[in-house]
Formats: sequence, C-alpha cells, structure tokens
Amino acid sequence: MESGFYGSSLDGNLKCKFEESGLANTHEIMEKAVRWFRSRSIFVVAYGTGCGAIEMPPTFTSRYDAERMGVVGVATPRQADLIILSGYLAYKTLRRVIRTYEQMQKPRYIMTLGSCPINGGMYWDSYNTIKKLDDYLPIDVSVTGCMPRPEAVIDGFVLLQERIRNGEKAGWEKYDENFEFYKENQKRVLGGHIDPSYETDWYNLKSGGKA
Amino acid sequence: MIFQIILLIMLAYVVGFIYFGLYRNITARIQGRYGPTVYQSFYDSIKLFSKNNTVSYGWMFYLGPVIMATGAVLTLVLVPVFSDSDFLRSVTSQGNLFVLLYLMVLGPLGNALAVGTGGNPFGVMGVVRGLTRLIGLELPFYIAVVGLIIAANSSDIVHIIDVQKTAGLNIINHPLLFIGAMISMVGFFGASPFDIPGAPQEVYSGPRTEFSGKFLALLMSQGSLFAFAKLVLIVDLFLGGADSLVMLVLKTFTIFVAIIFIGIVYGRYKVEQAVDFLMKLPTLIAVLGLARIVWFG
Amino acid sequence: MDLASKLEKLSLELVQKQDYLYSVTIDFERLESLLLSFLNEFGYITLDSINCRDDLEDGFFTITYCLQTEERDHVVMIQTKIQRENASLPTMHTIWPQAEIMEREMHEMFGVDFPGHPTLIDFALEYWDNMPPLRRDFDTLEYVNSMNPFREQRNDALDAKEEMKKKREAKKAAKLKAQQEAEAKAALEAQNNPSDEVKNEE
Amino acid sequence: MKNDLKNTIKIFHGPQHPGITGNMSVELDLLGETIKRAQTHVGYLHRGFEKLVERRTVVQAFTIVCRICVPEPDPNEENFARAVENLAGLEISEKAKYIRTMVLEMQRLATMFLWMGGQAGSIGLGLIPQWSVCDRDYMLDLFEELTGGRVYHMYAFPGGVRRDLPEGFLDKLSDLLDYYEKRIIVYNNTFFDNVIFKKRAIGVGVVNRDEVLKNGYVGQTMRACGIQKDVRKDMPYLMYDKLDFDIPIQQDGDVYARAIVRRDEMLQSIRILRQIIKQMPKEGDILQKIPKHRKFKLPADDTYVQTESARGAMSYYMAGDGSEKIRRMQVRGPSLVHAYTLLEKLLVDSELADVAMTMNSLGICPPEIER
Repeated sequence: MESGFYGSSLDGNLKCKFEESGLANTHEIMEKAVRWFRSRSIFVVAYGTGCGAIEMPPTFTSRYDAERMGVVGVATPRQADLIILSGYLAYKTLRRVIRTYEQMQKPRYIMTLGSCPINGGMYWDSYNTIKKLDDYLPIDVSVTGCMPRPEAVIDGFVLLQERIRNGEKAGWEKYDENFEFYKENQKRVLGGHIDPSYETDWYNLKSGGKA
Repeated sequence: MIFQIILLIMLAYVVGFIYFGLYRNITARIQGRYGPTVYQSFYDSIKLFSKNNTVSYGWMFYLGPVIMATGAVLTLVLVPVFSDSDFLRSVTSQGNLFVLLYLMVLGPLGNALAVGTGGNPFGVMGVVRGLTRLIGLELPFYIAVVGLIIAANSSDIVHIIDVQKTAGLNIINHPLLFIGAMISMVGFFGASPFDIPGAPQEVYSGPRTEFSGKFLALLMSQGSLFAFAKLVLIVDLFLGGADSLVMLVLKTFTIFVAIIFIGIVYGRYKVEQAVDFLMKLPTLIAVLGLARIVWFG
Repeated sequence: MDLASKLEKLSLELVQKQDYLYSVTIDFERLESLLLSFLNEFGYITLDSINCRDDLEDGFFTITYCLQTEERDHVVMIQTKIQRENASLPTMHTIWPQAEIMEREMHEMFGVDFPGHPTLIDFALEYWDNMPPLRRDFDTLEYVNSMNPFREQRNDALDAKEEMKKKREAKKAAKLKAQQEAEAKAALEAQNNPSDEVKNEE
Repeated sequence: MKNDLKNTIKIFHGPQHPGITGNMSVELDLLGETIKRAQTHVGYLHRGFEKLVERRTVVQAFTIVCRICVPEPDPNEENFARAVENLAGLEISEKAKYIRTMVLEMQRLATMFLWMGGQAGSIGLGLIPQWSVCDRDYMLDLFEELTGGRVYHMYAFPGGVRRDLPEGFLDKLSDLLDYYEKRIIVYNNTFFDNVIFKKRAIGVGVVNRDEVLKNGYVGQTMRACGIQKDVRKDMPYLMYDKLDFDIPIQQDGDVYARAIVRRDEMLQSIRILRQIIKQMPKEGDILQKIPKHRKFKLPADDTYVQTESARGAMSYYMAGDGSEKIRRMQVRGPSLVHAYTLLEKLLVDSELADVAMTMNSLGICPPEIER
C-alpha cells in the first residue's frame, strides 16, 4: 500500500506536483489544516455494546454537551469517523462490531468505554464476553472506569483530537498493516463465522443447545 | 456574468453554511446547551471532502449527488438576490418561476436514481418517503405561487418584486398565501414535523444512508446552497426582495428563525399523516388566498 | 388458606415460605395436570417465570413454576424434579404464550428438551458448541482460558493478596514494635526511677 | 402467512440503530412500510450473570447484580439484598428500610426521566431528551453524594445499606423535588400535550386487556389497560405499606396511555419521597452485622422476591445450598415477556415508524432480557 495514501488528505500525485513547483511546504500546511479540520469535526456512531451506553445520553445532551467540541452523533457507520464501543463485547456483538467498523470510511477511529474491553473487567470469567478487544480491533482511545463519567468520555474526545491533530499513527493504519493478525484473532475467537453473511439464515440457527 | 455566478455560488455557500451553523447553535441554546460554533458546518464539510471513499455502486450512484447539486446551483442562479441592482442577478431574466419550480424537484429525482442503485433498503425507504412527502409539500406551495403570478400578472420574479414596491409587500396583501407557502417551506427545509425521509429512529439517515465522504460533503454543500436559494426565493416572493446585503441577511434570517422555532417544538409526523395534514390545512389556506385574489383582486 | 385445603384433596402440601410466597412440591408425572388445574380451577392464570436449578450432586434439575392469581397478591412456586440426563419437560406455550421464550431460554442454558416446542432456536448464544453454560459442570473459567488470552499484568501491577498480606504483616510488625518500645520505655523508666518501683512493690 | 411474506423485504432494526432501546435487534419483514412479521433477537449483551453469581460469594455477587439492568440498577440490588435476607432470616432496621425505599423511588424518578427522553426522541422531538437527561443528571448527583456512584450504586447491602445519609441530604432532595415538580409541568406542556405526540401515539400499540394478566405483562403496560395492580401495594415490601400513594391507571392501553401513566407515577414518586423525607428516623442502625460476612453461608433453601421497578415487577429466584456460593439465582425482569411475546405481536401490521415508539413505551431493557 502506498504510504500516505490513506493517511494524508492528498494523494501522492498531488504531493509530487507541489514538490515540483517548489511548494513542498504547501503540502505540509494543507496536511496540517486538514488534520485540524478532522480533529474539529468528529462524527460518532455510538454502538451501545454494554453498560457504558447509559452515559452516552448525558455526554451528548445539554449538561455535558459534546457537540460544542464538534463531536456529533450520526446514525450510520458510513458517515462516521469514530465508533464508540461502550462496554464489554459479547461474541455475538463482536461480529456486528467488526462489520460496522469495516463499513466505516477511512480515516476511522475506535474509542472504548469502561474496563471490560481492556481486560474483561467485572466479567473476566464470563463465557460470553471477550477479554482483550485490541486483539480483534485496533483501539485508539480507551476510557477506563466502570462506567466512565461523561467528563472522562469528553476527556477521551480531547485526547483523540490531539492525536489526530499531531498526526499520530491511528488505529486503522495498524489495522491495514496487520490485517492478517487481526483477522486470525477474530477467526480464532469467533470460530470462522465473522461476517454476518446474507446467505445464511443468520438468526434462525439451531447450532446451540446440544446437551 | 460567469464571475457573478461564481461569486453568487460562493456567497450562497458561505451564507448557507453559516445559517446551518446558526441553526445548530440556536437549536442548542433552546435545548439549554452551548452548541457547536457557527463555523462547525464548514469544518464538517471540509473534513468530509478529505475522507476516503471505498463505497461504489456504479456511476449512477456517483451521479446522484451531482444531479442534486446541479439542481441546487441552477435554482440559485435563477433567483434574483438583490431587487434593485443588477449585481448578482446572473441569469434571472432567462427563466421564470415555472422553471424554478421544475428545478426544485430535480434534486429529489436525482437522489432517487442514485439511492435506487445503492440498494440499501433504508435508503430506498427514505426516498419513497421523501417523494411521498413532496406530493404534499408541493401542493400548497404551488397554489401560493400561482396566486402570486395571478396577482402580479407575470411569472417573472423580478416583476413580482417590482410590483411589491408599488402595491405593498405580498406578506401583507396576501397573508393566506404566505402562511400556506411557509408551512410547506418548513417541509422543504426538512424541519420537524416534516423531517420524515431522514428520520434516524426509523430509517437511519434515509437517502443519505449509503453516502459517505465526498458525496456526503457534496450533499451537505448542495443542501446549504439550496437552503439559501429557497430563503431568497421566499424573501423575493413575499417580502419584496432585498436591496442590500444587510437587508438580505435580515430578511432571510427572520424567515429562517421562524422555521427553526416551528421545527423545534414538534415531533415528527408519519408520512401519511404529513401528507394528510399538508393536503388539508395549508392547502385550504392557500386555496382561500387564491380565491381571494381571483374574486376580489 | 383456601388453596391449602384444595391441595390437601390432591394429597399435596402447601408450604408458606415467606409473606406472600407459598410452595408446592410434586412428582414430575403429575406436573402437567397440576399446572392445568392451577390454571383452570384455582384461578392462577399468570405464569410469572419458569426456572431451572441444577442440583448436580443429586443428579436432577429442580424446575420451579411461579404462578400468580388475578389479584397478584401472592406467588405459588410449583416445584418438581427431573432427571439431569436427557432432561425433558412438557411445553406450556400453548397454555401460556410467554412460556415459549422461557422454555427456549431454558433449552439453551440447561439443555432441557421440550418436545412439541415450535421455536427451539438460539436465544442469546450464537454458534455455541459447548455444553449448555448454566449447567454446573460447565466450568466457565476453563472455557474463558481456552478462548481468550488474558492481558498480561503491568510491570508495576501488584498482587492484591500479597499486598494485603504484606500490609497485615507490616501492621503486625508495627504493633509489635510499638509494644516493644512501650515495654522498653517502661523498663527504661523503671531503671531510671527504681525508687518508684520499689515504692510500688512496697 | 407464507403468501404475505412473498413480496416483503427483510430489514434488521438494530443492533446498531438510533431507534432501538439498547443493544438488541428486531428482524422485520416489511411490505412497503407495513410490518408483516417481527422477530426479536437478543444475545448481544449476554454475560451469563447467573453463572457468574454461582461462582461468587454473597459479598462478591452483591457488587455485580446491579449491572443486570443498566438504566435501573437499584431494583436489582434491592431484590438481591431481600432474597439473601429472606434466606438468612435477617431483619433490617427501620432506618435502613426507609433509606432503601427512598433510593428505589429516586431511581424510579431518574429512570422515568430517561424514558421520557427516549420516548420523545423516538418521534423526533429532540428538545425533550436534551432537557430530561439533564434533569435526570441532577438526581444522579444526589446518588453520587449518597452512595459514591453515579449510575451503579452497590448500596443496598444484605442487612441494610452501606452508608448513612450525608448531612443535609434530605434538604437537597427536597429542593430537587420542588424543581422536578415545576419541570413536570413544563414537560406536560411540551411533550405530553404535544399535538403530534398525541397524533402519533393514540391508538398505536394497543395491548389487549384480556391477555395482560394471563401473559404476565407487568408495569405500565398492565396499568394502562385499567388494571390497578402494583407490587408495592399488593405485596408490600420495605416501608411501602406505611406510605400513602395511589396507583395511576388509564383505560386505553395504547402508547399514549402508558405515557400518561408514567407521568402520573412520577408525581406519585415525588409524593412518596416527600413522605419519606418527613418520616425518616433520625437515629438507628443502617447496617446489621452479618456474622462472618466474608464467608457467609446461605442455608439450603429457596425464595422468590418481587420488586416493582420503574418498568414493572422484577423478580428474583434465589437458592442456597449451605455453602458460601449461591446455588442458583434467576432474574425474571419485565422486559423478557414484553420484548418477545408482546412486542412481536404488537408490531405486526403496524408501521416501521412506530417500532421505536412502541419499544420505548413497553420499557424494554435488553441487558435484563438476557442477563
């Protein structure tokens, strides 16, 4: 993959043109500007995967008001830059989350709330939740707590904005680079049934319940 | 001429986005919070233009936003911005209200074509809702426009503005027509209670569900251009146009705030309820206004 | 209570467990007919919940049906025992529609079969290929370890048990030290003022 | 049936959807926008609580039970605490009873405000969620002062409550209730009397009155059909038999009737809280010592407790076996039957636009369906 193709706002061709005409700086400045705009406008698709979903309404409504920082919720993953995974993920949820994440357009970021995606949290011995989310998806910001308060979530937004502004390597770049690693992990834990496919009667399975 | 058209589009782009930012800001204040900055929509649109796009359903899918943007730009250049000066009047003399009304429907049609290729059920559902709603929205607005044409004896917008200079503003002379047109304008702006096509609780983002990145940015830009064009059209038709930039901003902003205030306190109709409502009350009001013009001058 | 005398005719005993809570224990063979007579004759029209308890040591499941009357002012638990191996229960979904989902859940979580049940599909689990998870011989920790690697501890992470032990020992040591110091002090004082001690002794 | 489904399209309403009340999904077969078949799917939140509790001692389990229902944790704590008390034969002091009752009613109010936001949001009335979630936050502030936690409180410990009331707490609560009373009038004007809410909600999601009792529907779904039942009155627990309150009912059984019942219940909650503030004993133990509470052994017995949550009766079945661990704890919340038996039936022949509204008004809480 050509480096900088996704990471930079401008593709290599344009960069060359700038450099040819002695305007290498312009490219840098524009890059910086685009990064600033990206940090200033974050569209969130809030996937309420767990308990943390209960602190999402306060974060986005009038008392804490994340919208003043340019963080605004959208309905579909196609339009979103950031997906918030608010808590532990059951295996069943992880399948949907992977699909949702892969539907998002680059650059895309992941933020998790709570301790459970980090190390299992309260449900460390639960048979139906995953313990280490960063094996399966690249996480940009983890907000700890059970659950994190809205202030902490907003702090997470600020951290993410700083990272975007500084041009640090984001999770989706790691996902592209280590795609096989992530897919292998996903396959291991989800037993090969990763994507909800349109062919199988996904919801009328009679797989389980064998005594 | 070309220069003026480009200037007009830029003006509309800036004013439209600032209005959209103000819309978010004012809504936020009513809801008891600070809200985003006024320039937030700029940030959003620039960010979206810089996003990658990996979704493709064929060329028709790409063409949809372009057709919508074409409709918006053509509408814009056919609406006279200032009443007195020829500045920014662009090609208004080439068209009239009928062309304008036709062009206003171009956007939804282009949208329908693109979303149809996209194949997302929510998008299709949103388009069907949008077109159904359009039937209801157009009726009172067209009746109001026909009334104005009869009253002014011309379908030229410039002439309608000129008539208002001598005979008084249309909002005072024909208040019934104004009310009918305003109610359908609320719908044209996608404010509650007529924000049915993109109802997030029902069909995600409706027609926009599959659009992302640059196409979403294009949709947003055409939305703001179109919003500005519609506001100017209402000002031209009912408030006698504007002779300076200050007056233009003042008059359009008043209309805009009225639409926000109507929208914020109402929930969302179901689509058949909306058509039912629009076919009854605003249509009745507009028809009464039309009858008044026809029989009493 | 009225119900108690009615049950006595069926040679069953009604036990009051708490306020507003009664229980009846019955053989599996008579369960279905008793549930029907509770519904049709005694007026217990609401099925509140069906619940299964795994008594692994004794080798059976204890099934509890919680019923309420129209008044909803008390609960009667009807309990029965079924074999753990190839467990099977009559389905109640034709009588109480809500039993359908409760039985589906029990089928998934305990592996109890319900012949005649229309929708014994997955309830909460997906692609589950282990034994039903709520059976007590299912070891969830072992399953977790086989599926998920745990995150390694941070270098500066402390073991809570060890730390508590250390803390306790430190506390003990401090206490001992204080005691010794006090003793030493007392001894020192005694050395310094032998006369006092002598006086005391006297 | 088969013929009906011939020309339908199938969509999944959820799990990532703004119009769903959490992480669950409804599979819909649509003909146009009319729903021909609906099927609920859960499992996205399954943690196996009932298994986890079996692996923990009473004190350890006490910290996780509140996570069973996220918007409304306190009825879970109350149920758990009362089940343990019933099994162990503990009697708690009057003050602890009063405090627990107070916490339950505070939680009811907070949940109602959150519900109001969801219900208004489901018809696109974006103003009300912004206000009501903020109003709920003031209650959470009080919770934080009382228990140390904003959402999860871990407060109702078996044998009493974990902490005493902070100084001046009751005055603050009283002030907040004054504020709420004023706010409910505002909400009444903007939301409950809203023309469009009435137009959308009246006649939608009508529950058949005959089925209510048989199918085990509880809470507002039952009371909106004119059945005056409430666990707080019928099987009183804590101090509810000494408090004076009414059970509001409506006759129509539709979404609007349920909304009105909830509004009236908010007023009743305020009324109960005012009485508690007046009657709260100044002195008294708050926590009865459990002997050997770390290695506390539950007797081999079972019990079934019910608490009226803000969405209906919530029941716990608990059995001990003479060891430190709990043998079996089963949670039966109101959502299970509502989300399956009722919702799948109500959605048929209704429209896509009504799905979010109906779900909200039934008070469906996914984490409690599947635990």
